[in-house]
Amino acid sequence: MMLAVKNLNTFYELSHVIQDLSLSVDQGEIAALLGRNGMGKSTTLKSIMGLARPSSGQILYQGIDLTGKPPHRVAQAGIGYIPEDRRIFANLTVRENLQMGAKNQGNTGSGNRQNKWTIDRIFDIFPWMKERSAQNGRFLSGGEQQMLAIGRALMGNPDLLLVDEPTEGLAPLIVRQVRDVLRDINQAGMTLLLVEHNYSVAASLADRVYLMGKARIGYEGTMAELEANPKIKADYLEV
Amino acid sequence: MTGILETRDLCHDFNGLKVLTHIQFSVQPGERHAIIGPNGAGKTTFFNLVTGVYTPASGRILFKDVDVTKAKPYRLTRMGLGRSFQITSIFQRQTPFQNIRLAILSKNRIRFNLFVRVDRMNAINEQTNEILQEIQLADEAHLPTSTLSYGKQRSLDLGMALATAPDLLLFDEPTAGMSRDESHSAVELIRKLTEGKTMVIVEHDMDVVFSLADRITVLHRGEILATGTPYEIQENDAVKKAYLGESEV
Amino acid sequence: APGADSSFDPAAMSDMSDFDPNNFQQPEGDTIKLGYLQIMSGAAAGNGELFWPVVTWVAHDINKRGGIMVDGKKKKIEILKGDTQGKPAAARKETERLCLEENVDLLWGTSGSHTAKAIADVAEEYKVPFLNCLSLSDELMNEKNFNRYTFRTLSNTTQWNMALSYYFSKRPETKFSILCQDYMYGHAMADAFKKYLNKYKPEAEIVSEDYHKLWLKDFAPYMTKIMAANPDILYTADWLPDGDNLINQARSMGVNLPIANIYITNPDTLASVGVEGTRNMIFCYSWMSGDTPQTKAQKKLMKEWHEQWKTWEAPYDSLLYIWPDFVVGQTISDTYWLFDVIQRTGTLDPEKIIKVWEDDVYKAIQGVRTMRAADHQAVFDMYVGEATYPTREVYEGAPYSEGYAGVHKVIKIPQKYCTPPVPEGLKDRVE
Amino acid sequence: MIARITPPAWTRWVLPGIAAAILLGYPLVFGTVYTNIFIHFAIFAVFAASLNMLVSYTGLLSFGHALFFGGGAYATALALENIPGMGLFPAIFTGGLAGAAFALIVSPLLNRVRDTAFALLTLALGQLAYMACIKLRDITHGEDGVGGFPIPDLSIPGVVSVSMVPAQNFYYLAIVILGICLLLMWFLTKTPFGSIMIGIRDNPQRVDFLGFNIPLTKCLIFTLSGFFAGIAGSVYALFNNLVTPDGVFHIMTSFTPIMMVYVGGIGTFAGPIAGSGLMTIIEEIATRYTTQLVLFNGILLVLVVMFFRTGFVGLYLLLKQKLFEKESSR
Amino acid sequence: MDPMTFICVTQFVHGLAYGLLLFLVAAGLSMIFGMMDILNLAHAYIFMLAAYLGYTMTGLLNFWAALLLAPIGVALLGMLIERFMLRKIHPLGHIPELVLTIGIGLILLEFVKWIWGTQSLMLQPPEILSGLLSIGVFRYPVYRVFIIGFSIAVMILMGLLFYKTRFGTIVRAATADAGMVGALGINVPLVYTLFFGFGTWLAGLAGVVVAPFLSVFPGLADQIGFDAFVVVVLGGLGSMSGAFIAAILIGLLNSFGIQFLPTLAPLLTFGLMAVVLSIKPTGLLGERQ
Ligand SMILES: Nc1ncnc2c1ncn2[C@@H]1O[C@H](COP(=O)(O)OP(=O)(O)OP(=O)(O)O)[C@@H](O)[C@H]1O
Ligand SMILES: Nc1ncnc2c1ncn2[C@@H]1O[C@H](COP(=O)(O)OP(=O)(O)OP(=O)(O)O)[C@@H](O)[C@H]1O
Ligand SMILES: [Mg+2]
Ligand SMILES: [Mg+2]
Repeated sequence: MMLAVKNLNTFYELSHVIQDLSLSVDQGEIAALLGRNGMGKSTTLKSIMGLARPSSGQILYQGIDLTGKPPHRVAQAGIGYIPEDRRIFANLTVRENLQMGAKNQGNTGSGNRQNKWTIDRIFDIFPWMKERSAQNGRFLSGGEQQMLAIGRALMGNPDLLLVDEPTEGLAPLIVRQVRDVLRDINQAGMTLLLVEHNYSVAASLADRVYLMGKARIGYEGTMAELEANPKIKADYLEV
Repeated sequence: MTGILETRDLCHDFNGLKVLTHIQFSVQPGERHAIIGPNGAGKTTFFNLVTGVYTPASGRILFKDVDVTKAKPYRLTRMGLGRSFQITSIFQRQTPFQNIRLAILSKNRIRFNLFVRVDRMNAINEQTNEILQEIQLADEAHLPTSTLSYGKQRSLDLGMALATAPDLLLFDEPTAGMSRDESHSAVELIRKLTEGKTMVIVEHDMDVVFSLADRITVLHRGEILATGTPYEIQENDAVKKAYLGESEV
Repeated sequence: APGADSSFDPAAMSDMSDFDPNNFQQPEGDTIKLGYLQIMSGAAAGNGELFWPVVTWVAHDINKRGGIMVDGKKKKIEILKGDTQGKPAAARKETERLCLEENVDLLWGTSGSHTAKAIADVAEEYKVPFLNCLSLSDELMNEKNFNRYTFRTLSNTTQWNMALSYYFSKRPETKFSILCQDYMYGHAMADAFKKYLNKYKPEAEIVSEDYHKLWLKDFAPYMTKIMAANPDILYTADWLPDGDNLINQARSMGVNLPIANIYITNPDTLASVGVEGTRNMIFCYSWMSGDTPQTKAQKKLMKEWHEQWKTWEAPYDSLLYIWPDFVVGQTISDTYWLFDVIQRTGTLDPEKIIKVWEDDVYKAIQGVRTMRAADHQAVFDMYVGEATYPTREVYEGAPYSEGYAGVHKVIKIPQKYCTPPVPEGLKDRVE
Repeated sequence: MIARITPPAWTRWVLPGIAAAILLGYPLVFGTVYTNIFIHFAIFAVFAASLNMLVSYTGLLSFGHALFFGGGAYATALALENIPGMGLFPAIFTGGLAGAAFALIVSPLLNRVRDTAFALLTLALGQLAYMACIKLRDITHGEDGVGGFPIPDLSIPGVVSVSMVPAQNFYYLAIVILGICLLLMWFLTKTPFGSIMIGIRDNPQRVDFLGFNIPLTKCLIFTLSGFFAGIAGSVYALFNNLVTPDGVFHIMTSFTPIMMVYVGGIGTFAGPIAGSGLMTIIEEIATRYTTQLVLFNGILLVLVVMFFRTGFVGLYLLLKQKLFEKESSR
Repeated sequence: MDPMTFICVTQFVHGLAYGLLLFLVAAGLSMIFGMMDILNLAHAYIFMLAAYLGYTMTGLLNFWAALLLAPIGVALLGMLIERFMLRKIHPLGHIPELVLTIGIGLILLEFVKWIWGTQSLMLQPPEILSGLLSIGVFRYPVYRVFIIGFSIAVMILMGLLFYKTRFGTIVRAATADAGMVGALGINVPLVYTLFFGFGTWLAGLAGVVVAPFLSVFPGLADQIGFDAFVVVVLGGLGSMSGAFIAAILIGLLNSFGIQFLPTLAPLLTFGLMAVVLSIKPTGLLGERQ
């Protein structure tokens, strides 16, 4: 087990947003966390990332306890993050945004892949970035910002990537491209925990799913099992 | 016949980023109108223009046949326009009672009263309690608002918009972030409270839209893609393509 | 001394070798209580520090001699501090406390005319004699503000400018520039200077006149303006830190005009502009310790103090205290005068003290002083000193100044040329 | 259901009664020096409470409140100096009006900024007043200030005429006026207008959407706050019989009430009053036994911010709660 | 050269020198405010502390050593203040920060009085920077030329640091979104501490540079601190180039005001500020409030 979250509880001031949540992600898989708006999916990711402070529970990553650690420690442990609102640095250029993510660029890291992500490799998969590398983040379209956020996270060469709604607000064509990129990096060895509203994207990527009701995990199973259970699907996802 | 709310050639941009272009929009009195469209289509921006948060780059806005293009929010509220917010906007540090009471004070045009203790104003307190009953918050009336569940906070947001007794109500994603049950009761509440009133609602949840709206406008990239009855919209190809989507990606 | 009621006797001064301003020995028992009112906290606390050796020096000397005979008993002098914070309201409160709780017999103060005014009001209310030896506004002692319990021994604005104007009437320079601080005091000084210069030297011309804001940072624009007006003399009434910065920045810009002033006397400042920078500077004060004219008492005090200074510890080991010069010497002299009056009164009854002090003629350390009964303003000869190269060693073994041109030429301005008229409304106060 | 025991109505008057008795007897027991210290405390309590209307109730941090305090002080002093026969109450009222007028004049500018920009703009306005006061020598007598003006008797024609010069007499006048001011300000927080103020602090956008004209409302808040600060300044002028730029317009005059509000407990009505009391006591001790007043204040501020964020009142409530809990757990 | 031109040129240079000096004092304040959203009211006192340190170190070693060491000293102090005080209270909003930094300022004031006493101290510029520089008919103090050059150099250095180094990129990114920077594996609290240290280091530089220009005394912080705030407000909160423009504008307005409108000169800065703020409440180049 790569990531194990046990009995997590998180509050925003007085509202109890995550209640006794447990989940786990295995090495090399894509796990999806699905559920309707406001259930606490993003907060779960933020809690893992150290951006929200859990009040109790435990987060174990490759045997290391990351509970309550500041975000930079979590990131340094090898976890990457793509936030739902992208959080591109509006006052930095495209190249600087990528540089901000740069980590483990040399071959000294203990990563299990030969191919480290570098700016050049990012430019290879998103060629438009090369042409517009000196442009400020604030002038990018939503789709472009989403791709930049993915590129920035890859630059950190994480072993586990937390992805929050990567296809939100993207045109269908781009959605397909993003889906393919995620699949490729997973096949290259990266583990993914994916939060996604677009069910078909999630279904085509995920090996296993967790469904979230209000503040808790309500269902856990493989993608195939879920496909076979339309009632659960309707209850949690309204598709 | 002109509508209670009309926009003529409404355009807006943020430092050159065009968000709305030439919007011709009209709501008839008594109508329940929904605006739908993809994220970033400009729906919230449209609300912000109509309610006076931003001044439009060009075009005109008419409310009850009065030009309100440059009117400030408080003026519009006084003219009978109520609004709830996409991001819940209430007074977190106070009780629901105090929240609603402020709206009731405004409705009664009590703005600069320095001479009476507000907790001794019985008429105000009664009206406040009535609203709290209506939005089913009477039991929690004196708890700190920040301890309420998300759904109840949304109800409070609605209640404040209602308490000013508006003729036209604008709801920006009133059920966003609500659980299925909460969402369901919120829709019922809205239906009950807006009985016989005019309202415009922005909502991503199609169940909510189709169960509440008489007419739907689809906004896409700052332009109106289509306007029509729920049935017409559901069948509209352009809308399907841009927003509702086919079953496969 | 002929004509004087009393005089300072240098021979009577006690051995001060055990005097330490950092460690003043307060006497025990029944004492004469002196309230020392100064700024002791905040950024301007230097004022309170500066005059502490003054009052303690005098008290130490007198206490060693056994004290003063009052009401049939020899009493020593005890000094109680009151922190004015430089604010009238605080000064008022502290004075009230000293008068009511500590029952002080005498008050001593203070820098800043508005603060002195607050003290004077309380002094009058509780009938405690107040020696004002540090604030110089004419208005403090005019018809409106005069009160019987306050005595001012410091020369006022008019005395100063009469003296300077008279001095210039004997000199060839005719073109003057004025640069003062832009507030009441700066304007009052400049107005008085213009008035008396016009009187004593009608042909003189003011070629430029400017007022800068307090605590100015950059004097350069003023210097450019002044140099364009091409004056012979620059007149300023600036005090710290403006005075320091004025001369420093002027000299660093190559402006070597003679500067006529009353406050730029800090040895640190003078040393920082060096001999060339200080040469030609013109100082005016009622206490001057250059080559001439010095009384025997003054020479003795200067020497004694300087000897003791060598043993003092911080903060009193700094150059600022090396000689009891200008304002320090002046206030020592004034404090001795106060106690001389008490001795002669033989009681601490304020009414009797007033009676003795009014019209008192006293041969002080520096020379003869008269306390005008009508307005309680001391009148005396003033001195104008020019900074020149040291001509000879003034005191055995010690050059008067190091690193800067000192006051080596002193001109006495006789009292009749620098005595202001008694304010109209006070003329018939005393027949 | 448990029957609630309501204490008899007269008990409601016990505490205020004791307080009133202490206030009445205070000058007789403690003498002039302590009486004057108390007046000083009361003046600053009102001044700090007027600032608190902005800081705690409306969420605006004013760094230039001396503008209104000084405005009131100078108005009273100048009125008494220049208008023969000016009565006592008209003079005090003039101070309040001047404070209010100053606030009214600057409110259009203040309405345009929020948060730190607001703090800095008020700081600048306060400094402007200070400099203008020194510059307008013909009216204000520069740094010497306006002093020695006649202090009118408290006179109701045909009934009484009491001199206000003796400390005791002035004490009663000051306590009554300042007490009324505090009462009015407290009452204000309980009125509908008070609710609107708090609304503006917590969520101005929503207040706007509820139909309240925020600029106008804020303008009225500034004016009221300025009025009370002006009254405090006016009493200060009468108390000292002297107002100077350093005394009433100096930047420290603006900082002092901020410290009082914070030390006393921000967000409460009693905070500034407790803060004024505490800082007056500290000033008294510090100036009496040391020359380190500034150091004491500095350390106090750091300690309060680092360790007692809720200030004196918060500490009191905490202690009360602790004691109460102990009692109930027994 | 006709005298008027001579005067105008001279006053222009005076204004420039003074403005740049103000910029040097205000730069750290503006930067810390811009990035960390902390209005550091102790800034002027830290500046004063550096002036005193500069005075002492010049006496012990020399001016250049002082210019190197004193700013490092106050930067360490700044880092301690950030690490152990400001970081703890930052989440609580602005008021505690303001009150805390006032408190720290007052303590620093008493500290310098305790160490250096209350008297004015005068410092001479080093040999190489004293005297006058002659260019044609103009004779100008070398030290003022040094101030101009030094301030511009600092400004360029800051520009390079901000736009050409990784530290600068991180700092700018953190201004926009500190949480996200942390999520990318960068220790933001540490960056903040270093950055606060950098801001106080700038205050330190200003302090040492000012020491031979103004007499060093306990009122120095009050004397110059307020002007630093004016520069920051006028330039636009947090805008470095805004502060630069504002400082030079104030400098020029000051020297030409003294020359041509002497009675109004002290009020001109306020006038400028009132005009700018009533047209643009966010200041010259400020974008946010
Ligand atoms: N910063 C915050 N402060 C207070 N409440 C918050 C905050 N962020 C989120 N919430 C609330 O916490 C709950 C969970 O939010 P979260 O963003 O985790 O949901 P989500 O499942 O990711 O929803 P979505 O699908 O809309 O992204 C929601 O009710 C939301 O309103
Ligand atoms: N203040 C602003 N400055 C710059 N751009 C803005 C601003 N507000 C909104 N935008 C942009 O304008 C566009 C329309 O935004 P708007 O909030 O109106 O969308 P929406 O239709 O309400 O979307 P959603 O369904 O996500 O709420 C978006 O691209 C958004 O990024
Ligand atoms: Mg989410
Ligand atoms: Mg929206």
